Amino acid sequence: MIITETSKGDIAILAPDGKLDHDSAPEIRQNRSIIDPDKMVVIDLEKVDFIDDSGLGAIICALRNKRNANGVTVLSGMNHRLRIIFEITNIHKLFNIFDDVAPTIEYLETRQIERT
Amino acid sequence: MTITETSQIGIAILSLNGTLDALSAPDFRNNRSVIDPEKSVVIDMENLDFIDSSGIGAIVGASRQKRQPVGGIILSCMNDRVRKVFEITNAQKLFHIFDDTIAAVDFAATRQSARA
Amino acid sequence: MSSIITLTLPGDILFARLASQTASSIARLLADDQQTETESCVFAHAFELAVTEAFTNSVTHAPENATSAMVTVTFLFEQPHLTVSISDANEPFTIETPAPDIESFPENGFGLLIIRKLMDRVIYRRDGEWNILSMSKSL
Amino acid sequence: MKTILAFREEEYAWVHEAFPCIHPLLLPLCNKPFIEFLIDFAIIADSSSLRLLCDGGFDAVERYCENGSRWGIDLSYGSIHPDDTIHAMLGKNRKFCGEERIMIISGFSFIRYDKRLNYKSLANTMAAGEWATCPGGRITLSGMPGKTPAHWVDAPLSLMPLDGMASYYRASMEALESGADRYVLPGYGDEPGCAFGRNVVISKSVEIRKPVSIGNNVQLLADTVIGPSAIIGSNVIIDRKSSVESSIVFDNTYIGEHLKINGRIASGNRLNDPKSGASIAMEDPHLLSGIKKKGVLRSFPRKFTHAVAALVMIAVLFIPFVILRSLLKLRGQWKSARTDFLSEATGMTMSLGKVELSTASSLTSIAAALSMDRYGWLFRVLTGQLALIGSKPLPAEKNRLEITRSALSYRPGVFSYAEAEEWPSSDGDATGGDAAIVERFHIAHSTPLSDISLIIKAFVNRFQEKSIL
Amino acid sequence: MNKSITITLPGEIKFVRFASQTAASVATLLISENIPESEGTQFVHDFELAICEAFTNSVKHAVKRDTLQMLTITFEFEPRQLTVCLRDTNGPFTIETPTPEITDYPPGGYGLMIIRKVMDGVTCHRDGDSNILRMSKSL
Repeated sequence: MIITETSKGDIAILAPDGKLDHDSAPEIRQNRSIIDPDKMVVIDLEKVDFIDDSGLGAIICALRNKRNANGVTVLSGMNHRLRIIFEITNIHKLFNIFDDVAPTIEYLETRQIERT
Repeated sequence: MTITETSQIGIAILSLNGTLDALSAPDFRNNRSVIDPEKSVVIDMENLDFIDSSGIGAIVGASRQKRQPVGGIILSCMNDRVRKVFEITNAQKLFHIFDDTIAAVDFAATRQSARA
Repeated sequence: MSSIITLTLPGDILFARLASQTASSIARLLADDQQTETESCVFAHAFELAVTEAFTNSVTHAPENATSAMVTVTFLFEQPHLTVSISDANEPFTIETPAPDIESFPENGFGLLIIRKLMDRVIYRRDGEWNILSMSKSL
Repeated sequence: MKTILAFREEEYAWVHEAFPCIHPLLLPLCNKPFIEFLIDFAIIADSSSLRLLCDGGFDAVERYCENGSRWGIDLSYGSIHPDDTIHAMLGKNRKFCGEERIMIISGFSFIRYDKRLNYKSLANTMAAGEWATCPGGRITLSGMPGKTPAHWVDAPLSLMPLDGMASYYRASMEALESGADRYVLPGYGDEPGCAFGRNVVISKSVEIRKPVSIGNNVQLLADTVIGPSAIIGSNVIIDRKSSVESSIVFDNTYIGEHLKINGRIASGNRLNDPKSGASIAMEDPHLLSGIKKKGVLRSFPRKFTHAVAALVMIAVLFIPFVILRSLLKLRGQWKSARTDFLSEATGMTMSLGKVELSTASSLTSIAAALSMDRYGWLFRVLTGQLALIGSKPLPAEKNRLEITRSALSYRPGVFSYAEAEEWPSSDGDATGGDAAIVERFHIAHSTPLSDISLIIKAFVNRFQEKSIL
Repeated sequence: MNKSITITLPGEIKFVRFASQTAASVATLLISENIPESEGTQFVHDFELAICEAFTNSVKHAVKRDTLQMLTITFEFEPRQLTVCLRDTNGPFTIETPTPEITDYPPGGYGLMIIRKVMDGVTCHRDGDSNILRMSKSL
C-alpha cells in the first residue's frame, strides 16, 4: 500500500492506495502527521479498496493521538464497501466524514479560524 | 475469457480477453468462424494474458480444420508471456504471427484472394 | 452439488492475505452464475473480510512458542449456502464478546463484530483441542 | 532508425553438434557472445530499438538479453517462418517498424565493422537496398533514406558467414587480433591486445604473449605460456607447463599439465581442430589431461592422514559440540534429517545426517562457524566412507547417478576443496560450475600433506564466512 | 522458514483458474525485495503455468467414476526455493513422455513438456493408489 501525502496550508492530506490491513496499518500509525497531536489531518480513503480490524485500529489511533477533539481527523471519499464497515462498527460516529476532499478542507479551514 | 468478434474485408477477427486454458478453450473451439473451414480468422491476442497447452491445442486443432492449414488461422499481437509458451511447444512454427492486427488482416486477405 | 475445499496454512500473519484472497475467489467462483456482478462482489468481499478477521484472530491469539501451529480454512458449498470454517489449536474463546465501546477509541476488537454482521450465521464450537469458527452466508 | 536481427535455425544447426550446451546466438566470439556484436553494430548504426526474429525458440538468448536494458536499448522478440522474405518479415512486424527506416541483418554471419567510423549517417542516408552481403548473410536497408549529408563519408562494412568450426575460428581470431579498437570488447588490459576478466590468478613464470583475451575466475599455473592469439574463457584452469597458442579455450574447461594446445578449440573434454573439423573427446568429462588413475585417491597414506586429522578434530571439537548441540536442540534450532548422498563407488548412495541450523541467531552462527553441522560426518572419515577433504557431497537424485560413473574423480569429503580455495561457491554440482573445476584440480594434484593445509584453510574460511553472519 | 501450505479441492476443471492463481499468489510470497523484478514475475508465472498444466492433466486423465476425485496441492517453502506437489488418484503415469512432434499436436501431450521446461526439478512417484507429481524451482 502506498500513501501519498500532500498538504494544503498546514492541513495534511493522506491518501492511502490499496489495502489497509495488518501489513499496511503500521504505515498509517507511524506517519508523522498522524502522530503529531496538533496537526490537522484529512485521510482520503477514495483509493482504499479493503479495510479490516487492524486498519480501523490505525485510523482510530490517529484520532487518539490528537490532543483534543479539534485536532480533528476527517475522512473523505469512502466507497460503499468501507461505509458499511464503518457503520457496522459504529466508528462513523467518531469522525467527520465527507464524500470528497474539497468540502473536508473547507470544513477544516472554518474550524481553524474558530480555534485561533 | 471473453471473445469479441469483428470482421474486416471478409476476414473474421477474434479478440481474446483473459486466459485461454482447458476451462475457456470450449468457447473458442465452438466459435462459428473458427469452425467454418472456409473462413480465414485472425486471432488478436493483445489482451490474452495467459495460455496453457490446452489453449494452444485448441488453436492448433482449429487451424487443422481449415482447408488452408497454414493460412487459415493467423495470430497477432502476442505478448512475451504467451509467446514463450508457444516457443516451448514449438507451436509458433505452425502459424504466421504478426505484431499488428491490421497487417495480419491484410495478409489474410491477400492469401484468400490468391487462393480464390 | 456440494464441493469442499480445504486450505491448511501456517499460523503466520504473512499468510493472511493468501487466506482472504482464496476465500474471495472461491466465493466468486461458486456464486458466479446465479448473481449479478455487484451481488457477487459483495458476497466475495464479505468472505474476504470475514476470513481475514478470523485468520488474524487465530494468529494473534496463538500461544507464543507455537511457531509451527497450523490454521485450517475449510469451504463447504451446498447450494445456496457457502460456509467457511477456521480451525486452530488456540485456547477456547467465545464469540459473544460485546461490541467495543466506541467512546473509548478502541484500537482493536472489531473482528468478531464485523464477522457477525457480514455473515448470516456464525457458530463457534470446540472439537477436542480445536476451535472451529464456522461462518456461512447464502447467495 | 530500428534494426531487425533475423535468424533461421538451420543456419546455425552446426553449432549444436560442435558445442552442444551453448545456444548458437550466445556462442562466445573472442570474449563476448556472438549476438552482442550484432547489437553493438546496430547501436553504432543509430538504432535504439531492436527486434530479434527467429523460426525457433529464444529461451537462453532471452534470459541473457532480456529487454535490452543492459545496452540501454529496447529489445523485443518475434517469430518468423524459414521461407519468409524480407518483405514478409517487415509485414509481420508492422507495428514495430512503423514509418521508420529499418536495417535488417539476416543470417548467421560475423559483421566486420570499425566502431571508430561513422556508420550512422551512412545508414540513414543510403538508398534502400543491400548494404553488405555474404553467402548466407545480408544487411538490408528499407524505408526512405534521410537527406544526403554535405560530404559523403564511406565506412567499409563486410560480412563473413559462420557456417562451421573453421569460419568460427577465423572470426574469433579476427575479433581478437583487431581487438578493442575495432569492436566493443569487455575486460581491462594495461596495454592494447590484452584483455583480462575478474579474479585472474597468474603464477610467477607464466608468459603471456599478445594478443590475448582471458575471462573471469581463471588460474594460470607455473610455467604456462598463453598466446599469441589465445582466447581463454571463464572458470578455466591451465595447469603447469601447458601452452595455449592461437587457440580458443571455452568456459569451464580444465587444461591439464604438459599439454600443447596450438590452433585448436578446447571445450569441456573435447579438443577440436577447426581446420580439419576433427574432434577428440577426453575420457573424463572435465579433464583435458592424463589424470592419475583413481587408485591414488584411496592410497593408504592419504586415508591414514585423513583419519588421524579427523580424530584430532573430533577430540578438539567434542566439548563445544556437546554443549552447542544440546542447547540448540532445546531451542528447536537443530534439525537433522537423514539425506542420501552419492558415495564414491559409482552408482551407490550413502545416507548421512544433514543438520539444518534453522533460524539465524548468535548461537547458530557460532555452531556453524565451528562446523558443528558437519561434526557427525567426521566419524565417516574413520570408516573411510568420506574423505576429510574432497568433493562437495552430492545429494543423490536420479539424474546424478550417471555423473559419478563418468566423473572419475568424485571423492565426497566433510570439507570441499572449493571451500579451501574460497572459490566463488556457485552450488554447481560435479558436472558444471566452477567449484567442480577446483575439486578436480586438487584431487589430481594434492598429496596427503597438502590435504592437511587445505583442511585447515577450509575450516578457517568456513569460520570467517559463518561468523560474520 | 520451511513451512508448508496444503489445499484439497475437487478435481473439476472449474477450479483450474483458482488453483493456478493460488499457486501464483503462494509463489509471490517468496519474492523479497532483493530479487530483480523480472526474475520475480517469471518465477510467479512459471508456477501459475506449471500448476495449471498439472491440474488440467489430473482432471483430464481422471477415471470416469461417479464419485468426484479430490486433488491435494501442497506447497513447501524453503528460503529461495518453492516445491509444489499435486496428489491425484488416477492411474500411474510417467513424466518421461516423449516430446510430441509439433505437427501431430496431441491435446494432452504438451502439459508435461511445459512443466519440465518451466520447473527446475520434476519427479513423479506412486504412493499407494495415488500419484504425487513433485515440481520445484529455486530463485
